[in-house]
Amino acid sequence: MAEDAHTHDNQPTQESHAEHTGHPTPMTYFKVAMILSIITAIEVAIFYVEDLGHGIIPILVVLSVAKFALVAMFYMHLRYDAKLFTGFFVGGLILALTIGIALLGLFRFFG
Amino acid sequence: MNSSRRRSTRLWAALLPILAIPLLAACYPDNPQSTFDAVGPVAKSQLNLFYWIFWAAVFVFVVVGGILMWITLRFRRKPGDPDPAQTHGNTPLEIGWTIAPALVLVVIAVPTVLTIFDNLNSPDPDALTIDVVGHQWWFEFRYPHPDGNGDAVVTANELHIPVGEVVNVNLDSKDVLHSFWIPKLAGKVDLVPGNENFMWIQADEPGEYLGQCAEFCGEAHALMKFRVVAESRSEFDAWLTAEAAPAQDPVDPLAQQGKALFEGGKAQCWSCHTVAGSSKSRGQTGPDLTHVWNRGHIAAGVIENNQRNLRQWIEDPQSIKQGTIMFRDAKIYSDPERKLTDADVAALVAYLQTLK
Amino acid sequence: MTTLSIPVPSRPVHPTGVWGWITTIDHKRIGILYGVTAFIMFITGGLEALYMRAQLARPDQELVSPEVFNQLFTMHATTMIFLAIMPMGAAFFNYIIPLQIGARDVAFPRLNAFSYWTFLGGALILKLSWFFGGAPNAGWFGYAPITGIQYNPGHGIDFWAMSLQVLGIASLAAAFNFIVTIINMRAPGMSLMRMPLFTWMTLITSFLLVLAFPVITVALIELMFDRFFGMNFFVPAKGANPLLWQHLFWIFGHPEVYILILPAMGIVSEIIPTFSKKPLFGYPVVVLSGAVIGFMGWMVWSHHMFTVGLGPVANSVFALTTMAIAVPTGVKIFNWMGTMWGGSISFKTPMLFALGFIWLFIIGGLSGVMHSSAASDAQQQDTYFVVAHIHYVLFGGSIMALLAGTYYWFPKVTGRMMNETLGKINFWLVFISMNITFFPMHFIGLDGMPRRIYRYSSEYGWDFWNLVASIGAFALAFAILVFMINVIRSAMKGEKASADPWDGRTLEWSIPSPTPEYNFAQIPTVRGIDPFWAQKRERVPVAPVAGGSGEDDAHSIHLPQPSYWPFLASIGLFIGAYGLVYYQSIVGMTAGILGLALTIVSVYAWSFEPVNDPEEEH
Amino acid sequence: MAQAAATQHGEHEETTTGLNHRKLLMWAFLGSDCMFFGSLIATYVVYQGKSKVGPFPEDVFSIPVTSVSTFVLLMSSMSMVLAYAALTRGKMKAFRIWILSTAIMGMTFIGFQVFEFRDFANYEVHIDCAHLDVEKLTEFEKTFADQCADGVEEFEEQHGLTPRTNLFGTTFFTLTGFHGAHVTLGVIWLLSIAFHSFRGGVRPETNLDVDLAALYWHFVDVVWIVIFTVVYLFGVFPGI
Repeated sequence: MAEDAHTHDNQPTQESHAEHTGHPTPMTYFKVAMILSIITAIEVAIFYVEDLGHGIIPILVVLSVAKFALVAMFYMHLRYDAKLFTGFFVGGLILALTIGIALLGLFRFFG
Repeated sequence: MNSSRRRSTRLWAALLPILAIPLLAACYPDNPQSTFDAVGPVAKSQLNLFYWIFWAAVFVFVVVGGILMWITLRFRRKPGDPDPAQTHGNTPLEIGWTIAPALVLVVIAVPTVLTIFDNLNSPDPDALTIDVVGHQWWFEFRYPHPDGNGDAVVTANELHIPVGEVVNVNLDSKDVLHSFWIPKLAGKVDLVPGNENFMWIQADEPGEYLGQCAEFCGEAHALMKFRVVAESRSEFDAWLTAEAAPAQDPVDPLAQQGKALFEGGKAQCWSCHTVAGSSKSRGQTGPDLTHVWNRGHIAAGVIENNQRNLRQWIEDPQSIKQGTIMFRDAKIYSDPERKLTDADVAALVAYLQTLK
Repeated sequence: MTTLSIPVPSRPVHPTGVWGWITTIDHKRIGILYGVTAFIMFITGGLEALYMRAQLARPDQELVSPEVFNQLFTMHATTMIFLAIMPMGAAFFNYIIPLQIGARDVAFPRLNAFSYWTFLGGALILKLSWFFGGAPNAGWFGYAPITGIQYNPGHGIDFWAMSLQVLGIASLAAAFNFIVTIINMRAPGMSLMRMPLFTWMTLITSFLLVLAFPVITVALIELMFDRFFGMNFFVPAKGANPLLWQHLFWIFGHPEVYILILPAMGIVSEIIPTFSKKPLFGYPVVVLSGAVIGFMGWMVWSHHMFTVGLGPVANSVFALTTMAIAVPTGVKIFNWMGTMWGGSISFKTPMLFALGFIWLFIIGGLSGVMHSSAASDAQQQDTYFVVAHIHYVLFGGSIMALLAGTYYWFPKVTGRMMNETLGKINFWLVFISMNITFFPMHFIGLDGMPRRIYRYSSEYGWDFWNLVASIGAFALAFAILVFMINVIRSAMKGEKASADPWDGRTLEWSIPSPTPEYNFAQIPTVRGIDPFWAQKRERVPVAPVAGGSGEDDAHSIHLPQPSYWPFLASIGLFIGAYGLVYYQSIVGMTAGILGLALTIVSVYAWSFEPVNDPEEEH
Repeated sequence: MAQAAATQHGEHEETTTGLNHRKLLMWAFLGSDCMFFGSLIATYVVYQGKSKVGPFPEDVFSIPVTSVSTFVLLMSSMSMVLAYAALTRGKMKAFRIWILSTAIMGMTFIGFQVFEFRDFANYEVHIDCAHLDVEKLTEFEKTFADQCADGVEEFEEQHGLTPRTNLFGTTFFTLTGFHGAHVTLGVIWLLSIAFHSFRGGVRPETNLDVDLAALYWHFVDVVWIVIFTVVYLFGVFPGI
């Protein structure tokens, strides 16, 4: 492994691997961006519908989770990349979420 | 000391005599804060639960430790031993020793949960309810006025309760965290500023029970003590009536001089202490002194309440309780011009002795 | 090579002496630095403990003022947890993990050096507080609101918080490094389920670190913002709930105690098979139980808060989850016993310490189960009973295992054996005096003695057992002195060690003692658990693999080269954090800014520095 | 440290899992950062509605403004991913355009945040006594309504929201401030990559450097998705 060999021998293995598994095209990214914008618009619109009251909360949660998942799956390539990456990220995410909900419960319902 | 302990001791005595004796003999139920001498229902339920878990733990220790000891003796290497068989595991065995501890845990989990729910709700929500407020480093106790007029009867560091009755206790703190603990009556509950907590206590026998702050609360944490005096209902009622009365103006000239000093600009005791009946002494940061001479101890239960100790406490509180807020805040200790003379101290003590 | 032309001092080339240590990025040297530093910190924490035990030996003594006593117990706990046990674990991670997985270094050697120097900086920030501005005095748990500026106007808490932040950076960097190293740098054939147990426990510990430290980081940020900028996170008068601190602290703090004990369990899981000449009994179950312990560590944090008034439902839930942790812990103990069963047990010093670990950990575990019962714990919470429990698991557990590990791997590190006679004396002294010190604390706890009180009066009846505990503490100090003598004496003139003095089972015993700089002349291929044992007994050849340079000649192995930047980045963090404690003064603020600037510049330069300098000839 | 490592291909390119060391580290870091933001968000949520004095979220929030900045950040994620896609295909010019536009959108977002912070700090209660409709006032404004009794037509009072004002200010500024700090770091990172690319330092073969920056950037974006919903949209429902 010569020191100066790095310019050609390192990265692409993984990327070419990704290409084979149907790497998304810029068009995919653009479509995702459109969906994200539409969801955000819906969120803001729902926000101004006063009749929903607290019913707004589950709707907004679902919409935000959808946005979150779209960015993570497409822009962060989790859909195409190694499962281990998803494991690292989702592991932290689920733990943070669980603990957040547990804290909310402890403060609101038992506190 | 109580029947259930004797019962469980008899039960296990045949099985585990060797371990039981030294372990339990090392704890002294006679000690003033021993958890082994439970005198109230809460402490008793906690003690029974403790014994139950303790014997389960002793059982586990004897079994596991016995096997471990046997293994280490039996399988010692002897010269010329060949390599042992390279066994990698035994699934039924492993499943077995996963389930076994789980079963032991069920045995302690059920009474644990039952006791948690038993102890949390007061058996008598309408009974006497006392507010306990933690301060650095003393306890304030507030009783409902015997006349039912809404004013609280305020005292400090000496909690009187009627014997054999449920007493509900609301717990709050003025500054940092504290914890309210009378080992012989009940396990501790913390005093958390802004989060009112609740517990209930009951003393089954008359007497004086020692308590102590159990949550670290700063410099004088070690000396934040209090006493619970459990007395008959009539004694308690008489005590509460006396506490509810305002202080009498002193007649003795020295005490009158002391009162003037107490409420004057030099000593400024009034700015922190309340003496009910006095128009000036309405301070809230220090203990209420309306009936201070009736209390058995001063300085949050650290020293006996007598003339000599009172004198020392006023002259040099640091020598009794390092870190006390009175020493930090009162100008008589920091401003040389306002330092009290011996005569001043004598007058103040004389005044405090009239507050009964 | 690099397109950026910042004026970089020429990188260190084959530095020797002190510079060699400062610029080193060799995992073995970093491991030694961690170990030595942590042991020095252990001594300072021990002296703090001795001072407290002297004060408590008799009732109503006045050897120390209450204020100093509060600083002593705060510093003792913070030191032992963050500056002694955790970095001792890191010392073993650093030295042993690459050897056990058949690697030549860790994944990020310079990040590794950065971790060590940052740890040292954090340690100095904490320890120097004794001399500059007063040590922290609110306990290692620092419960709000006593840490607030209103109740604690001095700089002690600032030093404590800053130090923990810096130590957090060090721990996170190290944990990321070990996660990547263990996942990505295993020798060919070493699947996850063929990894040695110590490597497994290190991996789980690293995940716990990575997930737990951000929580304490946030809690400390909130505390510092309260103190520095007058924010309201923990100010009850503004509606804040002081329990938030306790929750955040223990969400971190409970995984943290597993961070302290899992490496210990890993060490014991290496030693017991070696000295029983048997493979670990039920390897997959032991791995799984470690993972379950790590996972369940997140579900029990409120058992530290049984008396704060969470209500019966929360208390019951946390009591049950806590009890459940006893199952995987018990499983580990049974599997160790299963390993010894039918074995050929040799009672060399490492094995004695490992057995001592099991005995003491059983006691600590059982008293832990007692605490899990929320109702009866109301009597034990914040008493000496808890002090006894944590010392049985942290001293009887972690420290015993770390001592075992030191005796076990010492020949690999130094090439010399530790003295066996002194070792046995050392073990019995530690074991006996440890029990004399900590067992009586169970009694005085149940007799109603609260923790963290600087004095007690005779009427409470705690005199006798306190005196016994104090005598035990001084005996324990003597036992540690014997250990030090043994280490120094053995390092200088101990018997020369062979490559495989214990008839070991894992890869680190397949290479010479002391470890050569490149670790493995040939990267081995692994065909099962205990690969070295298999190689020795079954004559399975360890096929050389085209790893690393692909050449068999050790002299042509290219190792990562020393660097100044990790050291400078850490120095910057140290100066910056120290300065920020005094942010209100011009000097402090300037130091803070300059320090952080030095860190940023160093990291930037570091990122443009190649691992191997092309100019360098080998 | 990022593009840095372009040169730092290290000796273990053949890793056990086939995954790159640095990318593995980045994902472990993002998992860890989830806990960081999780703790900050949890703090915000448990204190929601617990402030003793105003102003409260419904007084200061302007959903239309924040929606715009949210949109900008979402779009920056798109341009980031397009930059990366361009790089892997060797389209250097497109790459530079997209990465610069990402950085610019990031700066725009920060600009919005600075504007918002200043706006909150200068918040004034404005009561139009002449057309007073108590029902439409926020809880905080209602506490001023009785000042109309003196026959004043309208009045304004400065009640700026700062981190010291109340729990809302403390938790809001800390949470969004740390998010803003993450964005700022990301912008600096992207600009260094852009700068580096103009000097020929970024090539399709070293796209990992850009990949890592992109992962970080998208993460900052998803954190904002959560903050926008939990802090802003739920902000008007105290006591959730």
